[in-house]
Amino acid sequence: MDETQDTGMDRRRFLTVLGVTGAGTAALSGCSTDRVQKLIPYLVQSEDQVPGIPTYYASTCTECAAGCGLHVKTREARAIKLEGNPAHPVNAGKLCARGQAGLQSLYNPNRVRGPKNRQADGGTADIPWNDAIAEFAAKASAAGGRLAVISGAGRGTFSDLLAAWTAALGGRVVRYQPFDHEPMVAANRQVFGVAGLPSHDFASAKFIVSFGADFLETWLAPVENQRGFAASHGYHDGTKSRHVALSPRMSLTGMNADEWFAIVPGAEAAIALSMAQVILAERSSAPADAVALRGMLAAYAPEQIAQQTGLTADQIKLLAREFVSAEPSLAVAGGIGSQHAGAAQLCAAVNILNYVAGNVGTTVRFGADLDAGDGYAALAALQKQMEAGEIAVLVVHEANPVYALPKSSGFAAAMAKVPYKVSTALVLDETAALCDLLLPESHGLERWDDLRPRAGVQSLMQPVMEPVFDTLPTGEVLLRAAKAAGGPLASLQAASWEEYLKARWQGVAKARGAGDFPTFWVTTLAAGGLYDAAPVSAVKLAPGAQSVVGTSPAFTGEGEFLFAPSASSLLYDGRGTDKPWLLENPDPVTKITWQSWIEIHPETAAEYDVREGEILRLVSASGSIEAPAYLYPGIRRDVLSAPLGYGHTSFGQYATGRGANALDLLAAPGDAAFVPYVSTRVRLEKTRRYQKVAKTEGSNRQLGRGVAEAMSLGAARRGLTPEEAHHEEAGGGAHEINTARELDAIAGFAAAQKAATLKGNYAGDHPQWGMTIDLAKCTGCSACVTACYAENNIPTVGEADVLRGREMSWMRIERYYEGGEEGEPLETRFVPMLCQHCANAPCEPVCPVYAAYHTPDGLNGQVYNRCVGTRYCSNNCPYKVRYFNWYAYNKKAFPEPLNLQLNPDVTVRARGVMEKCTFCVQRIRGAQNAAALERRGLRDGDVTSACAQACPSDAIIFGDRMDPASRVALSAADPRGYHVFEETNVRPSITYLAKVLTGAEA
Amino acid sequence: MAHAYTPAQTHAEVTRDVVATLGTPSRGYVMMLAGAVGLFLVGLFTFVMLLKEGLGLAGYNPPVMWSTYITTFVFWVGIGHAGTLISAILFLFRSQWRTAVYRATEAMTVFAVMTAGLFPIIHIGRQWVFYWLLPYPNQRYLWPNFKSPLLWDVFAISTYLTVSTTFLVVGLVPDIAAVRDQVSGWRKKLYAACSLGWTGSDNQWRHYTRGYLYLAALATPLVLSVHSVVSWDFAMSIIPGWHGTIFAPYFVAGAIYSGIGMVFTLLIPLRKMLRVEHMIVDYHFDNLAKLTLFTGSILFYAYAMEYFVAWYSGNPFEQVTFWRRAFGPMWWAGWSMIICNAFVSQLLWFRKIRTNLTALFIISIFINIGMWFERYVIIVSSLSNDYEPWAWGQLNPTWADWGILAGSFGWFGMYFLLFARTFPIVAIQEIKETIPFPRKRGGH
Amino acid sequence: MATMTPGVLGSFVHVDAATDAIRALKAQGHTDLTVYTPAPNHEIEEVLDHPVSPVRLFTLVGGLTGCAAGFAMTFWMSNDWPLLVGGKPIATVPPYVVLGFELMILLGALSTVAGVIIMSVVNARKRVPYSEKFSDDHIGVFVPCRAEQAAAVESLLKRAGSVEVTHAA
Amino acid sequence: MRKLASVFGGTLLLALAVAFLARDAAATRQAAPAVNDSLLAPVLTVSDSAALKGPRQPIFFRHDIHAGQFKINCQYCHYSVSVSSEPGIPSMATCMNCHLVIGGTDSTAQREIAKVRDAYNTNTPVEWNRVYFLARHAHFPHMRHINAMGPNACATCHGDVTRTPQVFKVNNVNNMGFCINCHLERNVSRDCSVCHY
Repeated sequence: MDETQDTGMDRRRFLTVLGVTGAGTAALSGCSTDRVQKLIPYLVQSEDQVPGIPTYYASTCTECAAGCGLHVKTREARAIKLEGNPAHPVNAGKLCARGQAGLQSLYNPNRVRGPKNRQADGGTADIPWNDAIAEFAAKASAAGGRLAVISGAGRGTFSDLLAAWTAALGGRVVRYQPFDHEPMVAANRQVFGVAGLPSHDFASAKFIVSFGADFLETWLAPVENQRGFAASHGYHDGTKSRHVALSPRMSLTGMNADEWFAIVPGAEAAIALSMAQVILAERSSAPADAVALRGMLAAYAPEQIAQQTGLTADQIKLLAREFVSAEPSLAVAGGIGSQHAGAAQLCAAVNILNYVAGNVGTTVRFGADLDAGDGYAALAALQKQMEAGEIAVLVVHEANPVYALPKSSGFAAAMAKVPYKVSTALVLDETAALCDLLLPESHGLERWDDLRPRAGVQSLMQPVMEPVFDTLPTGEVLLRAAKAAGGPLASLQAASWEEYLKARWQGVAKARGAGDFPTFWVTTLAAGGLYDAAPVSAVKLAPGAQSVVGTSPAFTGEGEFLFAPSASSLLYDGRGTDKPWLLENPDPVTKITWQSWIEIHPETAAEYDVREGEILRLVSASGSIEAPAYLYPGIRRDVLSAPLGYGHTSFGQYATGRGANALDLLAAPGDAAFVPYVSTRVRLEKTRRYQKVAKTEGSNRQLGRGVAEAMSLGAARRGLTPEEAHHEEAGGGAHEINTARELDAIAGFAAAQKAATLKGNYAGDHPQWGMTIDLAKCTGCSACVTACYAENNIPTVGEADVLRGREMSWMRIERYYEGGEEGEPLETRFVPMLCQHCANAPCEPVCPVYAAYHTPDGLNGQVYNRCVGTRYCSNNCPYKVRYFNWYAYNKKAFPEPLNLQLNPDVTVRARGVMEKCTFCVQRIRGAQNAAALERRGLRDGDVTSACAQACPSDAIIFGDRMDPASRVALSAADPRGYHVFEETNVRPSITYLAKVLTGAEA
Repeated sequence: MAHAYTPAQTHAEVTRDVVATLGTPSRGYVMMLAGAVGLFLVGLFTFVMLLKEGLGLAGYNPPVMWSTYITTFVFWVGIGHAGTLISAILFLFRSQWRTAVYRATEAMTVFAVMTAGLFPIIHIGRQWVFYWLLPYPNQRYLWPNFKSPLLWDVFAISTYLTVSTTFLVVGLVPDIAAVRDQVSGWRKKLYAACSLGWTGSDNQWRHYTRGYLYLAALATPLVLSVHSVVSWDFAMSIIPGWHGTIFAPYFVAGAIYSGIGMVFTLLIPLRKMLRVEHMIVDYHFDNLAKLTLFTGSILFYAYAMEYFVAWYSGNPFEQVTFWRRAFGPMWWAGWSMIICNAFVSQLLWFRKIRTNLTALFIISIFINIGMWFERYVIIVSSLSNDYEPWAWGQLNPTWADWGILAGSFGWFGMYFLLFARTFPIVAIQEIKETIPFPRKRGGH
Repeated sequence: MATMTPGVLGSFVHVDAATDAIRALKAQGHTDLTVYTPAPNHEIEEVLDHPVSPVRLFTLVGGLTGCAAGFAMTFWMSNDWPLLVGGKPIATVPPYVVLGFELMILLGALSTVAGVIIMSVVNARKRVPYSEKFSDDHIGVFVPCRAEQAAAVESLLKRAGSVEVTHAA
Repeated sequence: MRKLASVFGGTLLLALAVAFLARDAAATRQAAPAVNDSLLAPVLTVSDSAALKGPRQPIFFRHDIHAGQFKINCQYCHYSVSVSSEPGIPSMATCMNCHLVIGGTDSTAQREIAKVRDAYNTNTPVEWNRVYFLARHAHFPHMRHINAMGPNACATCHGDVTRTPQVFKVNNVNNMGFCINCHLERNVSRDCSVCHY
């Protein structure tokens, strides 16, 4: 790659050889450690880079449209860990699994490494930036009015520049996001006459009803939703909110519901209107203008519509009464799981329901104006123009329509009609593969930018390191093209994209009356942006509210099953499929890795004699897909589902050809306002072929072993322990103690054992690290799993080794089912399982070389360079949380430049060595070193593990159990606390807090 | 005993017959040796691949972290125990019938334990630092963990290998001297060197007999303790199905049972090949079979006791483990273990079977298949359904597992056949001891 | 070559003949006899009446040293770098009994073998005549005596029934 | 008989004692830090560096002149040793702080300093050969040791640099016994997870 920076030296490449960095890259080498190494100093000492000490930069996550705030931890000028920015209103310090995996899009080995253009022979060739920009400027200005840009960028300075730039040339911009919530936007315009998306306050809602909206996975801002949901739905001071999910398939959000109703697909709107009708009929508290809807709603009385919805009339009435009596409540709709032809009407119905129950303004706040694209209709219109040949130059920026739209929509063919196509994609995806000029954009962590995800939030992005490859921010490309082309673009002059951004922010500073700009700029950058309170605007019913129709849509095609694709919470719309972390992180619902699947109800599978792993073919009018079957009790018997995001044809080595693309089954959206994902019926065919499913699930039933405990709300209110609650449920008789000897045994045994095992605590003056995990708050989203991978250099082992159960994730989320047979409602419990750091650890006495031993501060130490690899410790661990390096996974898992992400504080394990969760001992030692320099002891909160820091539900609390005032000590004293496998007397340091159940009666 | 057996040979005939076994190898012997070396090379290739690629080649499926390598390790240590039992414990009991078979079984012990000794190196993740298991002084001030059963294993196996080798060599010295005096040329020089200048003088016999007695006295507790220590590899854990107090006697009985099975498998063809049918006769096999019946019945009791204890203990983890061992995904291994070990051994109640050598040979094959499966079932089925239901998983072995197993048989067979050809497989001086010297005044 | 010990070597086929010869020789004061037998023989031992072999002391010393070494090694090494495992005390007797036992057996056996070798070598006479037949089926009796007594000894052996007598100069 | 038993027992104890003593000798004693006030560094030429121990560097940088004769404090160049686990390597600008002006007294010094200036002016930093390389499975927090043992404790492990013309490996930092000895003497924790994580 040629050098364009004037310093003549690529600072980051040489920084890594400062003799310091790359500490994590060279693995634990076997024999000699005295290889000749070079120490290459700076030319000029940089102020913000001290070798060995991390530097944190505030930035913004670009993995989805929510725009969460980031704190990027860098060591020796390379980003190694992403964490949430505590000051940011959207995610308040938390980050989902996709956000954590942003590093793997930054360091992805499949990234386009420099500008390329199409050669005569059809191949692509590298060209220098200057020529690329000259060619781009010439073509764009020549196209003039026949220029079109498809941009997925969020609202911000770049989008404004792009709009101005394109307008200057007379072209048009279509802002397009695959999951763009078009039905909600249309519904808000129809019912309230307000365009835009409201913000939802899950924290204060006491009763939440979701009509197929998977708000914990891909709906609007999942981290913000999950923070609120965990705060209200998690058991706190004697109460918890209730959540009812109504959808044909139980998504991860459905699993976190207290009740899930497998309703008839498409019947959600009718149920919402029927609930509104019951509320209007029985209560008078509705707003004045809502009363006018009584006429329209009369047709949706529960008795009339109940039979076509899968619910009984009483159930609808019960739901309605509880919805209106719980002040405030919240109904949400518009998720991918229920995006069928009638989705706009469904969202309108839910708007009416919220309005009638008085939630609009309390839990549903308009005025937040969340960022949304122009919707599919605009893209369809552009497609028509492309097919008509009216477009001369098409620029595709941060979007992949060829993959994200069903093949039957013919977008690829439309692109073929455009003579000249430009793409700024980071990775050569399906759309970029068809383009003639590639101007690879710098990743969000390598460029200046800002985003306005919602009203009141202006979130800044700053380059935390030198660009990994020869890429430029697209803003820079536009400005240079403007300078090169001149003419109408002459007005868009700026020294550089950074200056342009600063100029715009000077305007913002002036508007806020900030004094001198430099200090304002530095303080805003450090805070990550400007955060003002989101304005709340009152809304009234618009006349359109009267014309809402609740009839269920007609599904095209014949076939006995309805096909309902599900959006994966890890792969989103398929942009996550090129990241090994997200592919190996088991899907939160099915626990399958690296493969796509077809969900089928066990009884339907029995009826069709389908075993798990048998490859099924689904055939619809528009196409067919093949994938292994996965028996899933959380789906209707007449519905089949498959995940979106798989079946890429060109998206790098990890994603290409992996799994089947669910969109192939869908018909062309035609002139619909949005892509109706749930729209086609399919025929099920067996292919007689079999493929073992790469899932990390052993048995999904806990066989009454008390791994995932739960208790009723009543029991929790009375302060019972899980054991007492079980005891009460199982007949409640007092346990009659027969003999005095039994009394002594119970009393004597426990005391004697406790004295014997106190040795784990040495003199008791050291900290004793411990953790509590609140199963009432854990939603099973697996953000902690990816955070652990990022912090501890855990290698991804690939599909073949996951098939043999050899995945290396130190923390796994166990998903146990309860009930679900013979009509009983299916209940799901999540248990994050990691090393329990037992005081009486069974893995320690069996290790022949003291590789596993107990540290004075209560950790179960695992010394990698002392481990010989007999693996007895893993056999003897009742929790099975010790993982073995069967191969040299560190060599396969970190190809250049993924190895730049390795954390230099954590040893990269070699082959033949056992590894396990260490309670992030490098963070503990780092904090102890820092505290020792300041001559003070550790305070509660100085140290937190990577998983506790990332958990959006704040379910994991880490700290020193010996400190009575610490958060972990207080929450460990919670009566709901229990230890897993208490009877083995291994005395784990992790206390789980039992989940609290609220059945229908609460 | 029914009848005291005295071999119908004179001293000279004994010497002549045993020296004859050391002559030029027959075609059958060479073929068997080639087969053994071939199997060994398969094992060697597999081990080199494990060293190069990693243990992942084998079929390990976490949570099953131990599979066929540990099974084969316990299998070979078990086979080693019958030899020392017959040569040491029966020596203390002055039993007559041990004299003809004890040298072959003692050699089998040494080579079996040599084979087993390889596995603490083969099965660990970092094979090249196995010496960390030994308490050698090092600059890091680090010592091994003596509380770990694996370390007891290292000491037990190395002690057992040393003592049984010493016991074999001490027993061999007089015989080598006898052979030295019968052969000539380069073989005489070889045997002269090996016989350490043994002349059979009264002074030497005086110390030799006492020394041999004490070695037998020391080897007796050793043979019972080594397989107990090997069983504590499992019994010291908290895994349901492993931590049972019955494990020590259960494993020792199983060891002797499988050891004598291997004795039958080796001796029945060997005596035909080395033409010593008249020295190792039905009387010996009858008594060996009785011993097999005895230990087989102990196994029968042990299996029943394991299931009873699991049921009676009311511990849900144990009950599920044993239920799945009999009816779970590994039911085939569980039942083949019980049939081969418990039921096949009951056939030996009938004298006709005990003295029918082909029947004994077939039964011995079943014995060793059953015993290999017993360790496989104990190890793999208990690990695959442990405490944590989420982490349950099934093992399916790969070529690397079977490669090392074949290699171990090759390694053992190669040494045993070489030994049978170079050193007297039947103990000359012990048999002569049972034949009374001719008397001038007649009568015995 | 060093000189052979002077004396007479008789070879017997019958064990009672050999015992008669030995009894007679002892009666005449020849106590320093060397008797070769192909296998240990109870009657020969009785008539020679040698004291019990001291190998048992080697075994005792070896065994005790081994056991002491076993416990000393384990206790000292555990306390040299005390690491806590599984809430168990740093060094106690029960787990280390196994090692004490193993080293007791190991050193006991090795010292027994050393004892046999040492004792066989210590008072064995050098340069004593030997015949291949003594490891086959003959019993050999070697009587060290001066040249002049050789004839008397030879006649005594022949009378007792020796099948062959040779003289060592 | 008794004599033999005692001989036998004696040899056993002797073997144990030898093993015990051998271990202590393995940990070499540390060099005592000694800074002599009126220290004049010897005048050497580049070819002499071949004779000296330790790797030859692109520039024959003389610690004995800088640290010894001119008594420049270690932390002037190794700027982050008291705050971070990594000591830090001086940037070319740090060299130029003085060598912008100082050209060197004898011909060797002048030629070497010319290399420094040339490197700085052509923006190509000097690629020093690393002498001390700690294995990747161990973490050595420099700042804790400086914090505990004082700012000029460098000599403890790196030897008296003020008198070494060319840096060489005085102590093998990968010899764990060397670290453990020191921790034992100063009664500091030698828990494994303090250094190995």
